[in-house]
Amino acid sequence: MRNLSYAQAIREAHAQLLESDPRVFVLGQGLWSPWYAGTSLKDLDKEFGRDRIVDSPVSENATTGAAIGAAIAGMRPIVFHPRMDFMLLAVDPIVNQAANWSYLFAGRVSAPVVIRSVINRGGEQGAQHSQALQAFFAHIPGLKVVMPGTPYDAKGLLIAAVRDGNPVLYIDDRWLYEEAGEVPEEMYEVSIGKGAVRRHGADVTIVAISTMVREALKAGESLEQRGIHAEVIDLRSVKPWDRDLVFSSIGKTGRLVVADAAWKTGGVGAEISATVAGEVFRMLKAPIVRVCLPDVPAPTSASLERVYYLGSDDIVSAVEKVLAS
Amino acid sequence: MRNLSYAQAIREAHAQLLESDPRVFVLGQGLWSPWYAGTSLKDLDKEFGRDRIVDSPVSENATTGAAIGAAIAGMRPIVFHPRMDFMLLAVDPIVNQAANWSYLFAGRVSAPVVIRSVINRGGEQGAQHSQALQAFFAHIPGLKVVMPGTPYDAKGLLIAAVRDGNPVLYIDDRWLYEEAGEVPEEMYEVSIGKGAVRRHGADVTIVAISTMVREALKAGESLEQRGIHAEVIDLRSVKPWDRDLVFSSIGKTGRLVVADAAWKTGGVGAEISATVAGEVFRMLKAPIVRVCLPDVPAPTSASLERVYYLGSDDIVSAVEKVLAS
Amino acid sequence: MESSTAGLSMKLLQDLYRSMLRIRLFEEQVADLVEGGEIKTPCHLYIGQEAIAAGVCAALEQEDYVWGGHRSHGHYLAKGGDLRSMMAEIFGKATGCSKGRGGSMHVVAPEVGIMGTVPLVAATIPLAAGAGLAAKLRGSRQVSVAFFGDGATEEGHFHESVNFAAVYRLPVIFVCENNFYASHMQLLQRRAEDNIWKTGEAHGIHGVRLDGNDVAAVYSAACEATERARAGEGPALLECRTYRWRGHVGPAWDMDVGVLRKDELKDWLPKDPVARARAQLLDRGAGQEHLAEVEHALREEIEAAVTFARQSPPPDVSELTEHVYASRGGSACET
Amino acid sequence: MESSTAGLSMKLLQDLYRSMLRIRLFEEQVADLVEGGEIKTPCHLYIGQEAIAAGVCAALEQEDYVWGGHRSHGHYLAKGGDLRSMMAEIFGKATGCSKGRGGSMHVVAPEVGIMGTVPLVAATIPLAAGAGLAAKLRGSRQVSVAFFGDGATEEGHFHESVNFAAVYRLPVIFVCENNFYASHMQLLQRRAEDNIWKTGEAHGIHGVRLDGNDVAAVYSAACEATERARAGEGPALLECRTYRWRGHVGPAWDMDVGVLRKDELKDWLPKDPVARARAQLLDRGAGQEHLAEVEHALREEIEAAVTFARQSPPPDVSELTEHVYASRGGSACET
Ligand SMILES: Cc1ncc(C[n+]2csc(CCOP(=O)(O)OP(=O)(O)O)c2C)c(N)n1
Ligand SMILES: Cc1ncc(C[n+]2csc(CCOP(=O)(O)OP(=O)(O)O)c2C)c(N)n1
Ligand SMILES: [Mg+2]
Ligand SMILES: [Mg+2]
Repeated sequence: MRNLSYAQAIREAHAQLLESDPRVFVLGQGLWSPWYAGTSLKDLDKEFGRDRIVDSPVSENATTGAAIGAAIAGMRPIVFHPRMDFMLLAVDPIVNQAANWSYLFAGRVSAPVVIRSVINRGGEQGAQHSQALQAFFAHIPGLKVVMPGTPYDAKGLLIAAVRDGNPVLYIDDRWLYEEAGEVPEEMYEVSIGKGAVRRHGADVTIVAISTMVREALKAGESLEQRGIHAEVIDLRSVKPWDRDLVFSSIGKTGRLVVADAAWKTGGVGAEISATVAGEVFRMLKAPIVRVCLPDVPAPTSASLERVYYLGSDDIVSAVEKVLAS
Repeated sequence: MRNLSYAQAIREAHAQLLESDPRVFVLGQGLWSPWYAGTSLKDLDKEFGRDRIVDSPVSENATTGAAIGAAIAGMRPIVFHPRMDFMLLAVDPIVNQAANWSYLFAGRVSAPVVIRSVINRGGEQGAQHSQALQAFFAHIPGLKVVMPGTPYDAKGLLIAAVRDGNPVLYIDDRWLYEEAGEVPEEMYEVSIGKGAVRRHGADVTIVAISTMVREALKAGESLEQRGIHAEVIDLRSVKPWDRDLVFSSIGKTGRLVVADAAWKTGGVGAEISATVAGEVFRMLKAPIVRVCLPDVPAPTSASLERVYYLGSDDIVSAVEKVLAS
Repeated sequence: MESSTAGLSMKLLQDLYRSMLRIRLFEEQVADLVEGGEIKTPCHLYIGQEAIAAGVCAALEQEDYVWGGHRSHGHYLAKGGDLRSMMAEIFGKATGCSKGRGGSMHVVAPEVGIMGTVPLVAATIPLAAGAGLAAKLRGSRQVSVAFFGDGATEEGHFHESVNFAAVYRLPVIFVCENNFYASHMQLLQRRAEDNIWKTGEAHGIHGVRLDGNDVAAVYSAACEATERARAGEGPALLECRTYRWRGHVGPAWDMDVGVLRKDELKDWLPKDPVARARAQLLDRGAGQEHLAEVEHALREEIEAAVTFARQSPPPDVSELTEHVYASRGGSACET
Repeated sequence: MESSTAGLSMKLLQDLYRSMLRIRLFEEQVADLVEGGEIKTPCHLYIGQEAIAAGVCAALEQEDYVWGGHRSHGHYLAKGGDLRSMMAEIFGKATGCSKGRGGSMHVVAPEVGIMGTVPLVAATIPLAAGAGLAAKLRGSRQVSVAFFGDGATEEGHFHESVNFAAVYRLPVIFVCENNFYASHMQLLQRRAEDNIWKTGEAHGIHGVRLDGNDVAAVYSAACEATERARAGEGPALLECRTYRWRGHVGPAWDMDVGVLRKDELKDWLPKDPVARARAQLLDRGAGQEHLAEVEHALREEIEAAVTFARQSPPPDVSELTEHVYASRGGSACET
């Protein structure tokens, strides 16, 4: 099979969706720029025309709302936010409107829109160019939230999101754009709500999300060298998330580390921990440890960034902690 | 001591703050209306003048931003949102701006603003007039979140919030407005971050928030009749929250129920559960149970509302579940 | 004034009158039921503003889109939504257009292009722009109409949406029903000048101000705007000046969330859009009896709807959690 | 063109020139350091737009407020922020004005009324309105100035803020630096007409359009606006037309995030605001040597700042979590 980068996989998913479904279009900021979205949308406007690849004024609320309105009116838009931080201006259309539309009208109408945003941080950009707010949106009934960690999932989850029929937040991470991996040429879906075991092990379960999957795998290798067998689960979907897969792994290991490169308090790791502590408490042999960002806005200075962001060593320490207690 | 209603207590806190500190003013929708904010702001405009009680255009983002700007410029504003749902249009100023201001500029400037919003639901109002999004904001570093459950706290937490020096979300609930309780006449603060034990017991800890405190106390009484001694903690502050108090109670009971009248997935109860499962796991004798709203938007029809919202019986069932397992 | 009806056929005038009267009678019925305590969901009555919904919707085709807000009973009826289903919805019944999930503030009739009304101020304005974009992308001749109040023009996303529609020349008609109040706040407490229509020019689009109590004037302006939109000439902003007779929410007459406005009402009641249309019809030779028959039939329709709503079952509580997510692929609501 | 300087003193023209040149030289130094790889934080250079910051800030008092965005080195310097501290901040050092938490896009100098600049487009416009409200409530004579780009006018909260300031006649000056681009998007790709200044009229406030490369014209318009504001006559919108010479971010000349705009640059380079002011000074009899001395002194100041920044320590990592919350009562930044 071919290798594609994560960014290329996103682009291919867009191209195939645009090719195969006339209802699909893309709307948002930076679509006609060669660098805004990295290579993940490169030249789509040249290939599919600027009627369907619609760059926009700096108006996050209205463009997101317009995508939702178009979806309700039968289209299958992907609305693009080059940074998740900017999307906070569109919380009303996402949370108050899109999330509620199906329920409010008892399914007679719905908002099949994909809301794509990018986590884009580091590089001394600071607090307003860094946020990873998946927990924010995973709290809202009516929304689904996916976070691919591999090129394969980047493509398959985007296709699944567009076909899902519901408002789906698709969150990708610039730090993964150059990751390469096998990606089939044909269109395929990765089921929303299904995680994947990326490494097998019986000592501890590491549930990881997005960039943290890569770090968890590195951690898994270094733990292996010390005779510790970690099971690494790539959650892939944050809402709904794969409880069965996580539970069955914990059934084997009895120990859980959750790695999510977002703020700890009230993060996605909290929900996973709480569910485990509520539903399969008796399986647990040790306290759950969360590997998350400190509850601090992102600083700019490179020296602070180095201690702020997470690496595989943070996961290794967490596993040690879980095994020690 | 006098009894005041919860709404009267809020009003008194406003009046005393306005009286005692010329930097304090109130900005937001409904301030000149006799019913928008219930009696919680009644006639403040007549008492303090419309210069300091500033009703506003329907512009949540700009008015919230203006309050933040005024705070940065040395004032101590309280910005008012008659429903939390409307405040979602102001997530950018709250989350991107106010929350970050102190950190971004290393404390050289800060945003001492109180952002007050009301949970106002039921009465066949439906999905867009119902939300309780405390978890949303508790995730954000730089914000504090308080949720008074009694008239005493309604007053004391507002005063503490205005004096705190940070952006504080003050969330009150219309369902509590008629609750009466003792309220001292003088100005006093309830410390942000401190919970209160409202009922002592050694069998199970019920951590409750806002309206759920009342339900938890009712549940506590009915459990008592069956010989079950519940300890009820009123959390009062959701961020920061009183870990020590909760931990020490669990140290005694070994069992935890969290009651929060908001969506379950990713709610405040998740963070509390996760922290407990992470920090004091060995104290726990049983799975943690969360009593929350189902992950469903609020319906309108009274018949659906009746099953949707929570009561003390839901807490009783949760306690039974915890004790049975 | 009379001149606005000049070019319009008798048939059309009769339809416009009937459409307005139907809204009026429906709303008065709802007002009574709210007062009687039978209806609990908050109702923002449209009484006094009927000419706007009736005039605009008469210029539309069935497949055109209409979007509304908290005060949208009139939009729903004028565009052809089923009256019984809305009454049942207001009663909170399983037979309601939103099956008891929406109440008065969330009505829907996708079969006639009403894709949902919701009470967050200005919320559907961007959605309307999006439906216009959908129409443009499909190359359909549909137009998309956003109805909203003067208060909604203070929300930033109103401006963003108008600008967006302007840039892409979308077939969108922004209909501002300026009734001079946003709940208790008078227009000039919320903006420096009484000049909403000029927002059009600032965003580079066609903007007009008109008498929103003159159904023929509204109809003609809407026809012009839809023609422009269908011809690819882009969006329009119609500021329709009107007045609501009842309270911001609920049926009260003389009190408006604390603002006494008896004086204003005294000026506006004589401008009753329904009475004006009726007078014009009589002028043009319509018979008294014919009009009485029309009214009688409408009253019967509304009474039957009340009976239907009363007799309908409430939603099944076992279905509380249904429809949070749409079924795979989403609902097929292309029109 | 020359006429705009007519009533202005030689001293003032020299100050304006010096203020602009200081920004120019600072930015060119930053550009070199970015190219050299020493500066890593994203820098949006102000080169080409200097007349706006210099002209507006010369009309302000020290206690007046200034708010900026991603492209605010010029605003910071013109208002009197300490040059060394900003250079150190751009280097990410502990001695920076934001102690290494902010970088180029978040600078602050509360001692001269710069209460923070942040890169979310339009973010500080509502804050500026709020500072104006604070001034009004305190009865101080302060005005509050929001600097923002043409792109920011597409954000709804720009409109909300202008309307809010208009209703309450706040002492706020909205300075739109229309450089015809928002990153890669040309103005007419984002709005239907090139008429930003008309937004003022739509919101019922004073709106003017002016040559943003003519520092004397900017200064005079700003003086008029501040006088009006201090006299309680409310806000103003100044659309200052200009052009940025370098890329949206970073120092590149001829390429703008994919948009080749060599032709436009060719038109705009001769309108260099700094060169124009210099020519005017020479016209009015300033000596070449004097101007050379001014430039030399500025170059030395900037060089010294680079040395200072280089030699400063990075922030102490043990302090990563400090300042998330302000100390009790908040910082006392009343001015
Ligand atoms: C986003 C939002 N903010 C505030 C409200 C509260 N609210 C409900 S109706 C209303 C007034 C709306 O006025 P207008 O748009 O003129 O419509 P009208 O009621 O006059 O028809 C307000 C402020 C709301 N529903 N949504
Ligand atoms: C809310 C938000 N949306 C989008 C962006 C991305 N962005 C950064 S600068 C910029 C263009 C701003 O253009 P303009 O306001 O004209 O300022 P200029 O860069 O021309 O000085 C955009 C869209 C952002 N920073 N913030
Ligand atoms: Mg109105
Ligand atoms: Mg620009």
